[in-house]
Amino acid sequence: MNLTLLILVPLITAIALLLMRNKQQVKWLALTGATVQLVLAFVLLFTYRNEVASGNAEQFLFQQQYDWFPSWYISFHLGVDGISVAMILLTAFVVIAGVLVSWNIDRMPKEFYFLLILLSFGAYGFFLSLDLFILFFFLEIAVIPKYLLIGIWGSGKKEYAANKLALMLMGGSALVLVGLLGLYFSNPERTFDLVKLSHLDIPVYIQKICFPLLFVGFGVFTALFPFHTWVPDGHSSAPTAGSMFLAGISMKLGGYGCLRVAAYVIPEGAKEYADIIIVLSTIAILYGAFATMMQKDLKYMNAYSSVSHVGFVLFGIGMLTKTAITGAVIQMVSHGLMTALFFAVIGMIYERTHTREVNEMGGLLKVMPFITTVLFIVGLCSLGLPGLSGFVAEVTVFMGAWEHPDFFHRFATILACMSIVVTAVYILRAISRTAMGPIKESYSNLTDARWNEKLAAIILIAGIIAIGVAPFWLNNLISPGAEIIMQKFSVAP
Amino acid sequence: MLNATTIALIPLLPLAGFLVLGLFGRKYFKNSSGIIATILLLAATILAIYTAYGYFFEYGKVNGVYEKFIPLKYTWLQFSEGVSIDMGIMLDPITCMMLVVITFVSLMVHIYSLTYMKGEERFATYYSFLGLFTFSMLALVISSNVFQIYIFWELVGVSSFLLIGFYYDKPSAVAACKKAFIVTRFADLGFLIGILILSFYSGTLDFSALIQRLTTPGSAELSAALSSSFMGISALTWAMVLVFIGAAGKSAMFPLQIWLPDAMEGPTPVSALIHAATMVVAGVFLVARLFPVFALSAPDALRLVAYVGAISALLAAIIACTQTDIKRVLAFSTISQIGYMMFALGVSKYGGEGGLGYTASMFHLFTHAMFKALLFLGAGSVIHFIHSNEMKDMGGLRKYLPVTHITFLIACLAIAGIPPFAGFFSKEEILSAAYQNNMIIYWIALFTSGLTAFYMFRLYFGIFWNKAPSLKERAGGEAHAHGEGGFAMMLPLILLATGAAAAGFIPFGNFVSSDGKGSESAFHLQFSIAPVLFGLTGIFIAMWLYKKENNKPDIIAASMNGLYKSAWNKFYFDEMYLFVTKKILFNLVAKPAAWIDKNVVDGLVNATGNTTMFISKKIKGIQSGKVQQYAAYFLVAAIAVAVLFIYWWK
Amino acid sequence: MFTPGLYHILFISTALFFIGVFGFLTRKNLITILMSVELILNSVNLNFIAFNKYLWPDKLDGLFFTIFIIAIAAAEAAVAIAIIINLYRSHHSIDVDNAEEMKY
Amino acid sequence: MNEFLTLMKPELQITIIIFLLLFIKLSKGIKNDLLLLIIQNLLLLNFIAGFFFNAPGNLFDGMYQTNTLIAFQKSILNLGIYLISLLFTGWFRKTEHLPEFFILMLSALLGLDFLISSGNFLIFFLSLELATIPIAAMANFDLEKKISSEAAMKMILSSAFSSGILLFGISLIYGATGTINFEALPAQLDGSTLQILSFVFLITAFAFKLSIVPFHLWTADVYEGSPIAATSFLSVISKGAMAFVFISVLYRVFQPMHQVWYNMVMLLSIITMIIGNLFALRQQNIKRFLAFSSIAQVGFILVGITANSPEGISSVVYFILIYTVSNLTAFGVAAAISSQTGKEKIEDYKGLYQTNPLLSWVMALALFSLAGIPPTAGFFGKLFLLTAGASNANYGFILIAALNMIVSLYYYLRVIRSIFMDKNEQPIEKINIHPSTKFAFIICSAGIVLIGMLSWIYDYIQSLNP
Repeated sequence: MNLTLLILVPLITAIALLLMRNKQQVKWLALTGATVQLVLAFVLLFTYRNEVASGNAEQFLFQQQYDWFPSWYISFHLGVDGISVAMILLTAFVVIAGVLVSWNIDRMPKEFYFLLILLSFGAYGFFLSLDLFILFFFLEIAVIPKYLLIGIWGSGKKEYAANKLALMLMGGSALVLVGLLGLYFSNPERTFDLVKLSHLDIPVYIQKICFPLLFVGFGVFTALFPFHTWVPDGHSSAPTAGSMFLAGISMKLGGYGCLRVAAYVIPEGAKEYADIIIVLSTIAILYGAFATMMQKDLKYMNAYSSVSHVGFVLFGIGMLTKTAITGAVIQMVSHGLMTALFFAVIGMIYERTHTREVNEMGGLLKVMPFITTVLFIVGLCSLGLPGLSGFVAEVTVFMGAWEHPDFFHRFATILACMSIVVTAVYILRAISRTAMGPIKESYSNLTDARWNEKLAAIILIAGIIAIGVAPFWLNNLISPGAEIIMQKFSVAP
Repeated sequence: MLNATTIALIPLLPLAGFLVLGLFGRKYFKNSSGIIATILLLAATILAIYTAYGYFFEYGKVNGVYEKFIPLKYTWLQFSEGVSIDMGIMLDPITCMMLVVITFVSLMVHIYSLTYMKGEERFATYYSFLGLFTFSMLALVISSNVFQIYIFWELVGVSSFLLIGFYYDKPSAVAACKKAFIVTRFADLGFLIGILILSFYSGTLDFSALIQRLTTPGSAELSAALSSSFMGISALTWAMVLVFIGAAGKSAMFPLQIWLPDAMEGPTPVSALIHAATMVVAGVFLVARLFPVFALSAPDALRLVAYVGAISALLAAIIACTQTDIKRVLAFSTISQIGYMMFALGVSKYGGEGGLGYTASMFHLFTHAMFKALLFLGAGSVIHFIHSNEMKDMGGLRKYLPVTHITFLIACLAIAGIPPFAGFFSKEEILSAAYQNNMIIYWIALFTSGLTAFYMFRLYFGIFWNKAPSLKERAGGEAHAHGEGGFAMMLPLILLATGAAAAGFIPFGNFVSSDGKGSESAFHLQFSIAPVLFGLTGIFIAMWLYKKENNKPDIIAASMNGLYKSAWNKFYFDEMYLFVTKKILFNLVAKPAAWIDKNVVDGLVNATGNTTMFISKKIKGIQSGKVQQYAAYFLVAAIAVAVLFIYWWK
Repeated sequence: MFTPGLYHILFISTALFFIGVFGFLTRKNLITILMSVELILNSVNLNFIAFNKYLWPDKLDGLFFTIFIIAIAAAEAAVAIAIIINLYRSHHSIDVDNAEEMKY
Repeated sequence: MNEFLTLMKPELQITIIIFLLLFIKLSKGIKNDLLLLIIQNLLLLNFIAGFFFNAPGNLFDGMYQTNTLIAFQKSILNLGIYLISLLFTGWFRKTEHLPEFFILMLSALLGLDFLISSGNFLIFFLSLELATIPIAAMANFDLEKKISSEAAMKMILSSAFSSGILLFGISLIYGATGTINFEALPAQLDGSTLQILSFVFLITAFAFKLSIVPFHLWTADVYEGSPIAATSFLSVISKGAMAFVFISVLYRVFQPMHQVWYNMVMLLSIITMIIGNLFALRQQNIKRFLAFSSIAQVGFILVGITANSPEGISSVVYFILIYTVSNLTAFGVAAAISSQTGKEKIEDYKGLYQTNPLLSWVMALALFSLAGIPPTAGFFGKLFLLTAGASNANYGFILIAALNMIVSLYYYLRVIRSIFMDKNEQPIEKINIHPSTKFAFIICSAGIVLIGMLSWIYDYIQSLNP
């Protein structure tokens, strides 16, 4: 499998979009690009599985390396392990759903799709890169499209939100940059190469400096408490597809970075700060959940609940056990699909009712059975119903966290577990206030989902259910990668 | 030999029903969905009976002991070495019994609903939800893995949620389904943590391995689980208590009983299936499933089970005496009866004579499923006829609903423990188990059985006797044209009544016992006198008070003002919970969290930006536009840098 | 006869430099300011000459530098005066305080 | 003689063009359009010729030095001048004294070229003045505008004052070491008090030309008042050349005192970034805004300069190349708009995207490049500056620099926001862009995208390092 293809397809799509004149064809082009990418992602999945099944025990498969800035020892180095494959699949799913959901966008469709595809380009590159420099390059590529998406097509306090998002994310990436430079100059080979770096002994004091920089830097992307405040404003102001991409893809960049760069390359640093990570993420999980309870705007609700859910990702990483890390990755995939779907549904509802206030809705089940059914499914996924992906992820994280026998980890885990109750409270509140109850007079002639919305929802639900019903394939995909990461932590927990 | 496919088909058939009806029901099977679901379930029932028969009479017994039989185990999610969630099938006596009960009651409800739910807009959805529930419940009982049980535990919870909220445009139904889900979810938190502890110490999630490891005296796992303790209580006891919390939540035990009465907002057949016969006894099933661990390694936890069960039985019975909504009376009666099952388990020992409680509990579960489903379906007929749940709207209905009347009476007699109906046998066993082990619980149970008879017959007389029916003003003439609802509604009543009348004669002890060896249930005539007397007393008091319309009940109620009022208000549990959730969690945790987020955390971010802008404004004076000032700054800066580097910063 | 040493001359040149600076910073008339600049440059010239004569008499770097500074100063003054004239045309004044429209 | 011709080729080319322009000026009656075409082509030839027959060597006893890197630096300046001649076509066509403007500008360029090649404080001073005085005259070229003459006055007075201090510093160095030759100087440096004092005075001259805070105060006013072509020359060409000279003076001449200047440059860099950014936050006029933003950019250049390594040199040269195309593009767009509509305020740009999508994209590209957003070249430029600077393992400094990038992002995004997001009832009308400007935009945009992506450009610069 030629990994460059995965980067080239969105790039070519984006450029073609820019050159396109006919506004009607733009969306078809974007859809084609997204579909090709989805197909490629599946091809990647299957070839990867075949390769692994045929006994290829290398950590990163399908590696490709081209010289790029050789005087800085930078190379365009691509490669995938199971974790990256999972993330790429997630991205492909979210992208195609995002394109479908924004089918009827009327303001500057060309630019809109261009930015969407550009964002996905950044995400694909990020997940594929094995060189920290190009990883950083792709990370930053993915920021500005978000700014523009929110600023141009957003609603509400969009400019404030867009600014906040862009600045906080750039702040995060600034920290990442400094951390990367620290790594770069402290290794004798002067390399940004992830594979090489992971085999080098980086001095412990450097690790202790670089880890917080990198972790917090990536953590900002993943809504690490207390750097999460871009999340509510950003998500709620973004256009539907923007929110989907933001929560579904962009937040995962951070999680992946925390895992792949911070934890993997800097094990000593990770050990040093693991407890702090756990404390912060536990706070995020509970605090996010409680803050969600108070929200009245559906998008704000989902944004805060994302803070809570993504807390599990960092929580899993902080636990530093194979199971917990596997769980963290599953949670990334699961949350990506789920939250994208959630935002899609909210978008669909908003488009029809022109409000996102839960208190102003009610009884929508009567007029839009499809949309509300999707809302039910995604809500249930969010509260961790077995059979849907959220459960698998949370349970894996809990099981992994529980492998630590000491009181601190136990206590944190129990606190984190408590969030499932709080989650149930706010999810049910949201569902019951929107979908159930007596319907308002003014809503009684609203229409149900159109084909594109249905297709988008079905694609994402397929992903959610595929993980929820048969988690073993995802688990088998991810856990070898998690295992290799854990080998760096020589002392077993 | 029993093969895995056959057994797997039992839950999978309802699942197929759920998928087909859920996806395409609205469009393609609008009217035929009921029939499709019923046929699928009929097939499942036949398979279940076949399986149970095969297990009990042909293959199950190995050397005189009913062994656990695991025809299927598939690794679903591997966590670490040895610890994985498996999807599997495990047959043992209680599983087989549950399979039969669930499929049978579910079939009855399916048939009953054909008429009862006719004309509903979401008829197909209703059946698909029923399918989902039946699937989850069946899969729950055949679970071979403690996490598998948790998974389906949650799924039955959600199907219950969906079905309670079936009338989604009724605010009370919406509130009830939320409440049911959240309360059980809270309990499930305990279950989950319990599982985590169990898995950590036993190193497995598999039931048979887990039970084996944690009950073998001296095994490494057991001693580790016993030796590590928290707050003076061993980890294993904690785990079992937490698991029991989960069970108590699902089974609406004290103090988590608050959701069940409200759950009666769902369609009545659903109440019969989920909130009387099957789902609510899942808690009992769970305790029974882990009974060896409870009994052998965590006796303290088991004692808790006993007391919680007894308290629930008593409290619910008292409350039931005051309620006027017939479904709520039945709901409290359910809680009370499940309390019986719980404390029966709680007083039981593992194996031999002492294991009577276990057998009794399962027996009562079995008989209770019959008569309680019957009661609910009967109540459903009444409600279907009279379009009201309130006792005050009823009375004298025996002439209009003869079949319902008779079957309802049978069920009442059964639940009151009057021989020879089914309830008598099971209750008698429970009482004798309690008598052997714990006198306090025995007296509570005895008193409760009298109360049970009283409130059941209060209900019976209130519905079918008492004042003359006032139908005209109720709903107009045409509403009663459908009478009792025809064959589809009557058939389940009759079948269940048969079960309620006759199920007691099954030699249950032979099949179900704590250690699988089987035991002869000894029948002591003298022992039965007390419970039957209590039951009869209750019946007569009810007859005296309620057979004819009079004001005696009001007088008595008035004379017991405080007790009556607090019982009528369900001992203010709802209010307490509301206080804790609304006032404490909502106002003291959630609100501050949201406030802090908006003002402190976000405030800091904004403050950073604002400070920058502020400084930027403040320093604009440097750029004064005066070229001479520029030169002055230039010179001062040059000298300052020079001084700095000459004297301080070398 | 008192022969001035290096330090005397340096003292004078430094004094001249700061006089020039002071004039530059305080005078309001642009022409005067320009003259102050000339003072600064001349103090530098003095410096160069003095260093050349007293410290490094065998090299002529200082002397040549001085000559070039004088030349450049003339050029600078020419352009500056042209600009001042232009400023006078537009502002009708050669007061430096009148030309501070752009600030902040 | 032959050596003279090859080594001094860049300066000779420029001199020839200056003379040609003088002759053209004498023969009246040539229209601006034609004249501009001639100039543009001459400058193009000049740029292309800069790549041939370059050899390292010395002239005049080392007073004039050159090597391939210096030749390349001069080529960057030539490219900048060529782009200026294309980008501001709109303004050039209208101006009355076109040849004079170019004569002045090319004289300044000549000065800068000599400056880069200088091997002696004498020629350094001479070329510095040659590079400064014409700019003051250029600043006054909008004769009808009051602020133009104000800007010129501020420029000439400030620069005179600055050169006074520079000369004072040079005289002290001469007094302390007895030499003004760059080759001979390092051996005499011992870090004595007098030397540090004179060094600081010397630095102020660079700081003045590079607009390093707190010696930057003239910058914004002069940028705002000057015609935009002069502004862009000041902010791009002059600044770039000064950075080249600064780095070579620091690295070659003051290498023995590198501990001192490292700290000094670091301090100045931090102040420059912070103050530049803080001022840029509030600016309304696009030229003034770009002035402050370019001050902040200089702060980043200083980060690269602190590296004190070959990477430092090549990353600075690389950055200047990128900065040249990016900043010129931004000025070009601003000029295109202001020459047609006279609007120079950022808020006037609201809704620009509705009427001028291509121009908006070009502007966005330039601003993103200045802000250091990938995939534009600015990202690579800034990153390499920081990487080079980080080689001293002074991560606190790098962190400050990286955080300053966020502030700078904020104000660049402000312009982006005006262009793309804000609604405007009366947006700027459709701008007619002259074909040659269009051509320049294409070159610049391609440069912004490709200079970063094509890694061989950086490697080429790296290979030029002597």
